[in-house]
Amino acid sequence: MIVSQFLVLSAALFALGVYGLLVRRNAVLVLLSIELMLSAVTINLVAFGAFHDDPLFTGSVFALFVITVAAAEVGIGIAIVLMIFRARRSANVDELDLMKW
Amino acid sequence: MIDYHGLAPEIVLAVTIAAVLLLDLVPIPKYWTAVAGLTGLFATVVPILTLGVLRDETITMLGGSYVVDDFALILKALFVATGFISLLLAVGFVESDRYYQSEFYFLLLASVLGAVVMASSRDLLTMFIGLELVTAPSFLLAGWRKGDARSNEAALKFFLVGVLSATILVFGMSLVYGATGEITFEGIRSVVAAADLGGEPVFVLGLLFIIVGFGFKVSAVPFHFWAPDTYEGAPIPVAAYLSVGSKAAGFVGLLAVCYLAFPDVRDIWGPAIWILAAASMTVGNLVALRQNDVVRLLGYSSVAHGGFILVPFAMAAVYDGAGLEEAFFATVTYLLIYAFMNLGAFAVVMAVADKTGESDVGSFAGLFGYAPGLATAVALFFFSLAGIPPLAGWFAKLVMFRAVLNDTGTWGAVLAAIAALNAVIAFYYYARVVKTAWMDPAPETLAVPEAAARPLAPSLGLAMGIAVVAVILVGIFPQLLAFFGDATKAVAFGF
Amino acid sequence: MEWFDNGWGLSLTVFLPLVGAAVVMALPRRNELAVKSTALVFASLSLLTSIIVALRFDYGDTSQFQMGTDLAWIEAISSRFHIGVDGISLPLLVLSTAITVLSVIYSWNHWPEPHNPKAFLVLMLVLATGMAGTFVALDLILFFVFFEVVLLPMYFMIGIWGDRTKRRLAGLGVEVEMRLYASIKFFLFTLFGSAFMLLGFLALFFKAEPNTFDMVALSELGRAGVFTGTFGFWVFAALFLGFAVKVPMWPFHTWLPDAHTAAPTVGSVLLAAILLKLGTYGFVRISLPILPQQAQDWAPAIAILAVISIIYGSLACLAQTDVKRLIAFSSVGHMGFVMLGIATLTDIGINAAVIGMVAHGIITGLLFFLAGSMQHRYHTREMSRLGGNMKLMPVLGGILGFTAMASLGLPGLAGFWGEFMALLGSFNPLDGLNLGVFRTAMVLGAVGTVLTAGYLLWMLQRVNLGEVPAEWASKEFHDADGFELAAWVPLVLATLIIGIWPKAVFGATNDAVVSLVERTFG
Amino acid sequence: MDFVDWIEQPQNWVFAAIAAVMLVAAFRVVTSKNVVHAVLFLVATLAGSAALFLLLGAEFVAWTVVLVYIGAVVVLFLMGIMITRAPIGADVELDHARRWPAAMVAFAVFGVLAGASVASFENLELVGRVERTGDLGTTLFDRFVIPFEVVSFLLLAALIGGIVLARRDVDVSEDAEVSG
Amino acid sequence: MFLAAEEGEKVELVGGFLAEWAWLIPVVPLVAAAAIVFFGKRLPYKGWELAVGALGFVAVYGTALLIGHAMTPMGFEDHVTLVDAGTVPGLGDLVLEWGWTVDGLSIMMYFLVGVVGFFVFTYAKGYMEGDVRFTWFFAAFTLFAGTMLVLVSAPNMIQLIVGWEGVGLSSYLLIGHYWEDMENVWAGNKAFITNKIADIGLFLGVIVFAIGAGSFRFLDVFEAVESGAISSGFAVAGALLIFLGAMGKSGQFPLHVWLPDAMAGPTPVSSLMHAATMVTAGVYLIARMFPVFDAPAVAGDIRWLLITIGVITLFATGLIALVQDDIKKVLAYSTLSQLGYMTAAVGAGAYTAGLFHLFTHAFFKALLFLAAGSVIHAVHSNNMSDMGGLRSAMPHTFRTFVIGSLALAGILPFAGFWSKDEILATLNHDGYTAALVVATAGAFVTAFYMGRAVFLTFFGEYRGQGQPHESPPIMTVPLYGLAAGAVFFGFLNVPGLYTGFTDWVTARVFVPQEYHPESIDFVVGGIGLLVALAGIAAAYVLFFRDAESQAARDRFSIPVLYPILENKYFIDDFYMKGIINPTRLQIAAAVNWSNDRIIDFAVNAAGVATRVAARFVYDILDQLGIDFGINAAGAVTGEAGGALRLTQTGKVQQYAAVVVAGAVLLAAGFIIFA
Repeated sequence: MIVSQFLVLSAALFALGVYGLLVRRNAVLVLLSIELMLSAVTINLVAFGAFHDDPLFTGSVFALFVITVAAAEVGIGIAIVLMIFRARRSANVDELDLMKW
Repeated sequence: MIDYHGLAPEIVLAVTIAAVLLLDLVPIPKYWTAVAGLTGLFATVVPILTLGVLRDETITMLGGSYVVDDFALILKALFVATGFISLLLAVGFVESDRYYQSEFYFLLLASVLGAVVMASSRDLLTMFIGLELVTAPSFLLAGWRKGDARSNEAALKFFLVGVLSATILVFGMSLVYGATGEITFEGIRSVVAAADLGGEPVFVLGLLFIIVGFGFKVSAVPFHFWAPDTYEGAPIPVAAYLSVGSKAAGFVGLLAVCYLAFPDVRDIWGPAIWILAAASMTVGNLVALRQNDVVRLLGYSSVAHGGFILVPFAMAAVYDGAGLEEAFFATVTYLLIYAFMNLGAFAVVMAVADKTGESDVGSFAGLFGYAPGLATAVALFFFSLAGIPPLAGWFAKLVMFRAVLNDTGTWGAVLAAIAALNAVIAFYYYARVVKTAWMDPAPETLAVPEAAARPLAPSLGLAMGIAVVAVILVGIFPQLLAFFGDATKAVAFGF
Repeated sequence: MEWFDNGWGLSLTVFLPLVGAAVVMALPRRNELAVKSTALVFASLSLLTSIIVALRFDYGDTSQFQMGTDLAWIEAISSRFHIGVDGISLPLLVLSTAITVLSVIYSWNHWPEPHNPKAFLVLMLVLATGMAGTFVALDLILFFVFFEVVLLPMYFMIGIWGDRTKRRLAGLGVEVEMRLYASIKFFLFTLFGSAFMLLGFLALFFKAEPNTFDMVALSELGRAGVFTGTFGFWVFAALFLGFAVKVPMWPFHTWLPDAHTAAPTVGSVLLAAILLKLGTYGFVRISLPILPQQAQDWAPAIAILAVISIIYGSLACLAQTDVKRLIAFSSVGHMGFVMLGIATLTDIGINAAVIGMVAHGIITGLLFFLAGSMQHRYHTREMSRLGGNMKLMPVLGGILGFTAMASLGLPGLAGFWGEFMALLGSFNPLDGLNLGVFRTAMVLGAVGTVLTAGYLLWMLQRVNLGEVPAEWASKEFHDADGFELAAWVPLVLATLIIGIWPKAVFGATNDAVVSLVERTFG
Repeated sequence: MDFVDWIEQPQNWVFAAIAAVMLVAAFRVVTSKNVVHAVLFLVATLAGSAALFLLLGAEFVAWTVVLVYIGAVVVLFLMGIMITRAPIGADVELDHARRWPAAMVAFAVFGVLAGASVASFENLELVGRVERTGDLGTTLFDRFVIPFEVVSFLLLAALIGGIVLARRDVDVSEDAEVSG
Repeated sequence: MFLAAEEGEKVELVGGFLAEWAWLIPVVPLVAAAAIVFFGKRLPYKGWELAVGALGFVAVYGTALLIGHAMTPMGFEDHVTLVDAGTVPGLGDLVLEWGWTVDGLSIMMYFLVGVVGFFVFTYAKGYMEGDVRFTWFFAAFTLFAGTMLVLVSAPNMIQLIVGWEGVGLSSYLLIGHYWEDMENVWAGNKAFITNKIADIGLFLGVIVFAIGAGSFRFLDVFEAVESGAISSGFAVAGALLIFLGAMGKSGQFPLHVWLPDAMAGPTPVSSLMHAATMVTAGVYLIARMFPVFDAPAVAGDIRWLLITIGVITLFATGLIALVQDDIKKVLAYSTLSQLGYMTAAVGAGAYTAGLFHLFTHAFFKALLFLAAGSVIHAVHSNNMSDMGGLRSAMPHTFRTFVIGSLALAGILPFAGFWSKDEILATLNHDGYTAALVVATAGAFVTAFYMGRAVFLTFFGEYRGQGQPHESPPIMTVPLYGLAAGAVFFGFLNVPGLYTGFTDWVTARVFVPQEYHPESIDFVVGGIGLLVALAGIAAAYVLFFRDAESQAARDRFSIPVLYPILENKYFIDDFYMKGIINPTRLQIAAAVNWSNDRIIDFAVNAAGVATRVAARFVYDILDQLGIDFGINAAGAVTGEAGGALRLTQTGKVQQYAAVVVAGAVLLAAGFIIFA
């Protein structure tokens, strides 16, 4: 195995996440895309951890933290989406443009 | 391995947070939770002071991941002070309606804790987690006015862009880790120096992604879009905190990473920051000219100030030694001064909004007539933001110019000229607010006697008072703050 | 009195008004008498200390900075609280404190609308600190701070109490109230200049070895030729921008007519009498000694601009219909003479500049007082509606006539020396400067004196003389009252005294200027 | 090492298979017309990543992904979808019309990231090893104890704040006035 | 016989008690003027007593000085620093100081100003009786005399300038005394501005000499010119510039235009202005600086100019006097004409002759004006067409006016004959034949217009309103006083007989090198006298014999010349329409326009442009740019139809797009360049 194969995969996931982030209208789907990007990060981290044969397992630890943070973010995100849905009966992010001027 | 004296500020703050949550369970008026929070923040200053006075040398923990030095302490103090004033601002807001109270204070304090942690972080992971702790509660705080569509929208925009930036940041961190095999700044720095990674694409990519990630936090153009929308929609105290505390946290991260981890590749990040600085100043100021909502105006103004704060970094590529120290000093000093004047500005906006029920520029009209003290405060803070002596802002601008002119080359001069022009442009929109407050007649729709009679919330008054004293005192004796900025130079020492 | 000479005297002069401002702020707004007398007391104390400074000043050694101190201020950027006066700054310092006192006296019963003496006086006192401070500062940063401090009060004075007429302006699609337009224009212009001036200061700081903001030390380095070449050019350009806007020199002058016209009376007086001097003083105190080589390179250009200012200002005066605007434009011309004197880089020229500054301060200040009082009575400044003022108000009219004569440079009155000696200096500028340019400037400047006489006589003709227009014939006018006279008579006397005995100013300035020129360009 | 060498290694077959699944699943996550399908495709992607972690020897991380992501986060997503009544089933309105610009941005991102990675790491070999969970735990609570504690605050904040925001409280939601 | 040294030598002359206290001469009137302003109204005679007292003092002091000087020549031509006004650094002794000069020239002027002034002031009491600003008039009038004395007493050029401009100021005040009428104000302005224009020359000339000599003192300047310290070129330039100044004050062509208009002031003002103060200042200045004008290095280059200007002035203005109806204007133009004589004289190097004419002219011109004032006082009109036949009604005035006229016309033995003769003789002697011819012709013109004035005023029938009557004694007595001077002062300098005047005025530290006639030039004098008589005769023929139809007769002569003269050669029109009005109206307006419309436009436009830029950045870049970019991209990819819709899509994803794109672009850029 070489490092690059993981990196290219992660790059692809990240890029797909970007795509989803940009095209999805539903807020939940946007969140999904972000999760994709974060999973790309974890792949990176674990792969690098293995590559460096780090005695502190930094890569893995970092990945764990990223996963945790991602979970927290999802929680927050869903809460915000719910709140918006209550007010607007819609969870489409592109309808949010009250503030622009 | 763990130095509890060194960790004392964080511990006190953590205890405070717990206390706030627990107090919520006790059947007493909710504002006691705020009092507890304020007391806790105040108490946090004690260990910071003792650390500042008693500590002989830099405390290093966890293999260099966590460090207590002058830089860390001063910024911790700044964060605590920012938190204190923001909390004071928030009391009035939270009390004004049936908002969740203790939760609000809890989140605010948690965010402050994140910033305090960031100040000491010396590795990528701790920095990332600290940053997340700063940011995540503020996503929630931005949406605190649940019934208000603008607040909701602010929260969602802030959240989405924030998470995206965090992702980019952590992706960059992963790449840097991959390229160096280290996450402590010390380690990264030695690897970078030894292996000459300046030409390694992955490393450069990681470095720039990290800068972009922090660029979002400091709302540097073009990563600034969220800021005005969020400030406008979020409750004003939250906007105040975001524009100061959260932004300062971003700068701390940027400073620490750039100076401690990547000093040897400053020819890469220096120019990048040059671009960000120039763009932020120009766009922020130009756009602010067009704003009618004062909070939004302050949002763009904070973008522009972010640019000004970045200016000293921009010349890092060509500096070494003294020049970098100057830049570091300038940035920290600017941050400290900016914190007070911007919080003050938000405080007066709140006060005016309390009186008139609105926050657009026009609502300031006639203020001089019915609330001359408040009008004076408006003038003090907005002109301080504009950098007019003898208000504190001038010194911030001065050290900024000073840092960038340390090198007499063309790029420095060009950036300085851009900054100078921007300082002039900025004056226009600040002056517009002051002009409205002082020179325009009160709008006919405003019931002047009632507005005049409406009292100022004591907490708001206290916050404003602190800021007024700071702005004037520091304006006349800048050494008061410059001393702190000076002390931080040591961080940049040695290259 | 040891303590007094060690900086306390000057510090008191500078900061007493600020203390006064704080005290006034603490007083209740309704108690106008307390407010007014407190302000007057502090302004007078400041004047008193400045007079004591002048009395204790050692006139045998005017080229040295005296009565000063050098204390730590902002160590972090090695800026120090370094103050002191020499023969050049002393007259200007006394002028500024005196004008402040007179302004307070004049204001006693002449409050511009909206009526708010407290705020007005607070601003005036803050302004006084800024003005006096600029003249004593010997540290570039300190200078900059004081230089800027004057902006805020003046901005508010113009903006709050200024002219409320609406006007459609070239380039702006909308009608704006003059006070708002003028105040922001004034501020932006000055800020624009001073932003670059600050960059210049910083560049000097870093070029100096060791790094310093100290004017004295920088002057020595400047003499030693440290600041030369392209660096010097750009620094001089930056400083030039800062000072030329303030002076103001053509073509940076357009803020002036608007600001002076729109400002309330006292604001115009302070603007004309003191604020403009900050720019010229900056040239003499900072640009010339620190950048001697660039000063010589730029001198012909400055002379040309100065002459353009003279001619242009005078011609513009001839086209005015508004008394205040006419006086305002006259400042452009008069300050042109001051700049011409400075541009010669000779001791004659610079002496002329200093006495020109003092004289212009006194005379134009007085003119604005008078214009303000007339507006107070007629509620118009349109000259076409005025006339026969001499008949309605002989005292006021008489003083106006006197002052106009002083302003047109009548020999024997204060205004003469600055003009004449500026011309004298430009006949023989510093060795190496282009004689043709300066002698042409001299001739054109002399032509300017004719135009000056022209517009002032024309102003007198339309305002003071002729039959009383029907509009006013049936109205009762009260001639100058006690407060007005108390404010004006000292200025009239000063005009006469300096006119007859210019040594009152030269006695202080001469040695200082000679040594400046000798050390810098000798 | 050329492609032939690479493909001869058995792990790489596994990798290729997992990667293919992941890419397809990830693509479907961002393109699926059905919201629920999108979430399920995310599950597939994440499962793939867990498998990759196993391949890399990071057992603990792998199981964490399974537990946290697939167990908790996905449920959260599904709940969110239910509550917000996101249109389940085919829905053309789910995406913006500006797919192509977004795709271009995504391609650029991919190009830069992948290009940089390949340029830097070319074909450096990975050392396969197994991370013992015990060792991992030790460093986690020793070296990384501060971030660990901090992250607990983060989770607490997300929890409390999330509840506050997501809660339905009639009184407050009526209040739409602009107050400062 | 009093000369202490030969001509051209420098002499050490001493002062004495009188000279040492002579600073009182300028100071007393100035103090009196100030006192009149502040206390005049409370005094029994409303300040007049102070004024006339001050002038009386000057007259007495001047006479005493003159007598003393006649006995022992005084040469106090030195700085006695009264008030050290400060130094002008860098040029050696370039000191600003006030002092006074007591030498022949200045003593003559003190005497002149004092005596003539005393008579005029006395007269003015009667003339101004009942004027609204009686006190103010005397304040300004005293200031007028005082500033003239400052000028005369000046030992340095700065003090000279002070006095010079002071005279200008006082004349402005006095000419515009009746400022309710705009005509008068204009006249005052005109006088001031014209003089100010000339002052450019004076200022610059002073600058040239002061810089050259390193001193403002006349003596140092003379020294420097003599020693060549001031190069010949500079000296010539300086002299020309000074002469330009003198031309203004002394009303030399073409700067003479202000003087006739200055008649707008009360008659006593005209009288004093034309006799002793103001207009004589120019001639006095040239005389004071005679050592410069006459220096070998200078004289050759500028004499022709002075003579030419003088001659043109004397003839051209004399011709205008022919056609004036206003009696004061006749006298005003005659003054110009006589000033031309003086200028030509000093220009030709006839220092004494020029001054002598100044001296005698002062008496008879003052007399003429006062007498004319007396007439005007009686008939309430300035116009001779409203007069006539006043001989019997105003006998004193008639007698004295005729004396003055004869003196002015240069009829033997009145003063004017002797002084004019000296000028003609000098021109003749020095070979300025053309000038001599014109000057002689000028004598004819002079006699002609004075004859005309006398005949039209005092002979024939009265054509005015009301019943004219003689003026009160306070006005007529001064007339006789001045008439005495007009009769007798010619004998102060009769070549070959008694040349006291020459001795007085040449008693200076720098003794002027000049020619003055040893004896009467009978040929020139005779011709001059004949020509003058012819002029009177012509006037008699034209205006006396048929006085009734003179109005028609006024249009007697040459059709082309008459309108030209009546319009004063169109010079005034040219100044007004060609210079003043364009400057005042078009040019000033253009400058103002450029200020408001160009510079201010630029300034405002810069402001607006900033805001437009802001709008652009905000609306386009900040708010729409992303959409725009995406729309453009959309259009490119064939989705133009959706483009409009796109602008309404959610902003937050645009933000995200920018974040990502920014990050990637930044990264890519640096990777490529790093």
